[in-house]
Amino acid sequence: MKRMMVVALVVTLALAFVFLLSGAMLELGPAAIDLRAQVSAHLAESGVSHPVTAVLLNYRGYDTLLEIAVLLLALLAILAVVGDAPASPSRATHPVLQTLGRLATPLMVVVAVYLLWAGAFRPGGAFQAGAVLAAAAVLLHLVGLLPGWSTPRLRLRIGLAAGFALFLAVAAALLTQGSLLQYPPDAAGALILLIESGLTVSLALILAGLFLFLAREERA
Amino acid sequence: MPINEPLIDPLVWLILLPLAWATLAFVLGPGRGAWLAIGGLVAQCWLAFNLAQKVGALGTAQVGPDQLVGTALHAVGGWGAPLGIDLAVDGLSAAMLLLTQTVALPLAIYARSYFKADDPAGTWFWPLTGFLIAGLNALFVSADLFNLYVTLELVGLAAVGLVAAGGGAQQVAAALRYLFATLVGSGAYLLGVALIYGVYGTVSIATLLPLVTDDAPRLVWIAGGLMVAGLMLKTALFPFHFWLPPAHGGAPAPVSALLSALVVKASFYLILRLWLGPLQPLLPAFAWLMAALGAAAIFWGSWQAIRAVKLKRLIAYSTVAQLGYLFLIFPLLAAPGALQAGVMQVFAHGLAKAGMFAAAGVLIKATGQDTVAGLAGAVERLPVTMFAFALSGMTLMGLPPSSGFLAKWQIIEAALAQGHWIIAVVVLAGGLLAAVYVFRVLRQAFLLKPASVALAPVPRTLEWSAFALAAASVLLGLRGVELMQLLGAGT
Amino acid sequence: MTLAFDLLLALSLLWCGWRTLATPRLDRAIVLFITFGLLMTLTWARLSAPDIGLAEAAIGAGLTGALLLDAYGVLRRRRVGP
Amino acid sequence: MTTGFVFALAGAALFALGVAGVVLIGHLLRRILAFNLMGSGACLVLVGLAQRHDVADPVPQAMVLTGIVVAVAATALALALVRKLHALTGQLELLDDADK
Repeated sequence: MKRMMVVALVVTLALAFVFLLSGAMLELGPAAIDLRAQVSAHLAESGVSHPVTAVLLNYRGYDTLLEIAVLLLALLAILAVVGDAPASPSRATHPVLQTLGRLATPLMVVVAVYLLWAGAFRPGGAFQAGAVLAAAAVLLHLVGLLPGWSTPRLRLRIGLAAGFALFLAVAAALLTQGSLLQYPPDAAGALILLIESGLTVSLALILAGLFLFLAREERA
Repeated sequence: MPINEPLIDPLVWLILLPLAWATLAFVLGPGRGAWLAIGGLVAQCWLAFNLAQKVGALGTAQVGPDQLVGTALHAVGGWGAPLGIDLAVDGLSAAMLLLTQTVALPLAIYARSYFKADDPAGTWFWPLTGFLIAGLNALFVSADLFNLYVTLELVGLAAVGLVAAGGGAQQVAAALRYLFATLVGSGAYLLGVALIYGVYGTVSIATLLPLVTDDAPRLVWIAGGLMVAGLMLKTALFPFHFWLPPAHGGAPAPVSALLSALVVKASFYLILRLWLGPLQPLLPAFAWLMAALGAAAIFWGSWQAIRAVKLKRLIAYSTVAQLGYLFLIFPLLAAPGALQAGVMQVFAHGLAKAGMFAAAGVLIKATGQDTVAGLAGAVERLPVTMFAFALSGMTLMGLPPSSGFLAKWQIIEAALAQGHWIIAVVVLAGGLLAAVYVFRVLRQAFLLKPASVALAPVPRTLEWSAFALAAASVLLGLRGVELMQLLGAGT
Repeated sequence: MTLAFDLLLALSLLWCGWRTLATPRLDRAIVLFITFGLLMTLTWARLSAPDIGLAEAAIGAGLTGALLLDAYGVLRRRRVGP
Repeated sequence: MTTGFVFALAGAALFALGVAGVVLIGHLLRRILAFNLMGSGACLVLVGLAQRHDVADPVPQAMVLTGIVVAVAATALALALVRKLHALTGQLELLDDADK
């Protein structure tokens, strides 16, 4: 009975909220500031020609820096939670699946490299490339070709942290230009590609790690 | 206005340094990085003092609605708002940065002795703490609503990871409760930011300031409500406090201390920042609601602390109560002195609660149990620790000359000056209730006969770092003027 | 015409979200959630945001879906016993 | 009614659905799903409302990319905690915590 009352109350509140919010949205005029004009006005100095990449890695690159920190941190928190369990062995699956996995992996690596390279001038970039690489790793794990990961050794830890460390180092080094992450316009393109390449590797490892560190948890 | 050479700008390095040592500590491996962290924190303390001096010397560090943002600016990427992200430091942020570094350093020294080499809770403590402190520092200096969302997530996930690390079932359950609370809180904040961007086309605080007026569209009111409600959930303001006692009471002592002293203050700071900044024309309508919830928090938290069986649960409920005082200042903010009182309370509670949790950690390590009853006669065998506990308690009760006294006295003064005697009554009653739960512990430790169980030996470092924090909370009461000046009092 | 498609897509999103929470079986809920992620990808394409669409497909639907299915598998195996 | 607007409205409804789910549902895995719906709703509002005149705006799009990555990080951490809780206690719901 009490439960029903709570459900009814929450549902009523949620509906009221949606109506209120929708009503308020409908009476909205044009925005006071239009950032689109500014984004395109400075696109030539940003080092890339795709506006989303320019926002992500140049204009608001600081957000992205902290976001990679969030991702690395989440992986750390998972390691702290899961503790010291041994890695799970990879389970053998059907040979056809394994062959498919072997064939798909190089294809996915090619796609990832394309996405990374394309990010400068069209949709794509480090996140999408890293995610595709991570998906390849998860696939290899699922068909039994890649075991789950146990407590990361030094090499893996370096790989996980390298992208973020590189980004941080570039951001700090650019203080010489006047402020944090202030790319000199003529070097911006190269620096962004450098950061994105580092990020692709580390993002792939971190995203795969989110899966592979969990996969080991007492499955044996 | 930029006040520093960019290369040595303390404002930027307060963010970069902890990120760097956190990453390095992770690469070094499980359980490593303690000295790295302590070294980094020493440098950060120096940077924070340096920054506070510079901000204070600027003289324009007045915290008023018009000058809130823009005392010391750093345009990340060189773009400047609204295209880029601005970092800004005024007296309020400088004070929060100072508190964060000065609480974190003794706690780091404490934690180094607290976690034994094979303690699973300590495996990734150092990198997690580094990211936590970087998140806090980034939050205190950010002048961009979306960037603040990212820093909130950084702080929230780091805190959850620290609570859960290596723990048993209760700790994991507490961490989950905390995780859902913090995620819903930041989700509501994010929706608020989305609406603000929809209405104005910018998320920069400085750009928003002149745009938001009393006749703002209804959507802005909803956005403000969502952001503040989400942050209230993260600050554990009554009745959103349900997640705090298990999380703060169940985590290892150094983690509890960090969470109670700093993490809940971060979301309170952000409410204050919005209240004094872009949402200023809207929020005063809710000032008395905030104060009423604050008063309820004081009574409910204190009552639960008086009834608590476990020692750390008692201290965690005391945090719920002490956070209530912070919300009493909202109806008073129109007059000078109220903001100063609130920040003084943030400092008083931050230092005292860090000291108290640290002392509790020593007591639990020594007696092997986390109950108030188990402290019988503890003063004979752990005098320094019990003295630290008593000093912290003094600040929480608000006895002179502690900083807690100064804070509560200032709240009462501001309340009476505006004729709101009811707030003064709440503050006085809260002090009496705090006295009840503090003396409950002290009576056990000072008056009862010691139990005949043997005490485990405890490293001296633990006792003395707890003592340093507790003593600082009292001594700050004597040096409160400098802090007030930093906040622009009397200008 | 496009408005009709948008409305249909929006309603499918809501229906899929609702079923994710309300359907009694957990495995169905997870499959519905992955479907929801794919519908989101379509939505981002409609909002001329192909970058988000790519990320949503790979991360939102793909990785999150894999994580959820893996967790579901482990929980079920534990309940049934080894 | 523009495309941006339709999805902004849908986002608002999804957000409310997600919050109601997190509040009402006890099963932890389901709660994680509800949290994800909530996050998707907020992202839709961010992009949809900014593009209510159907002109693409790269700034909120970049913000949503950040939001998606944060959401997956939080989801993975939540799943790790749920699995740990289940391994330790066999529970998939949070019981009332007691001060014992």
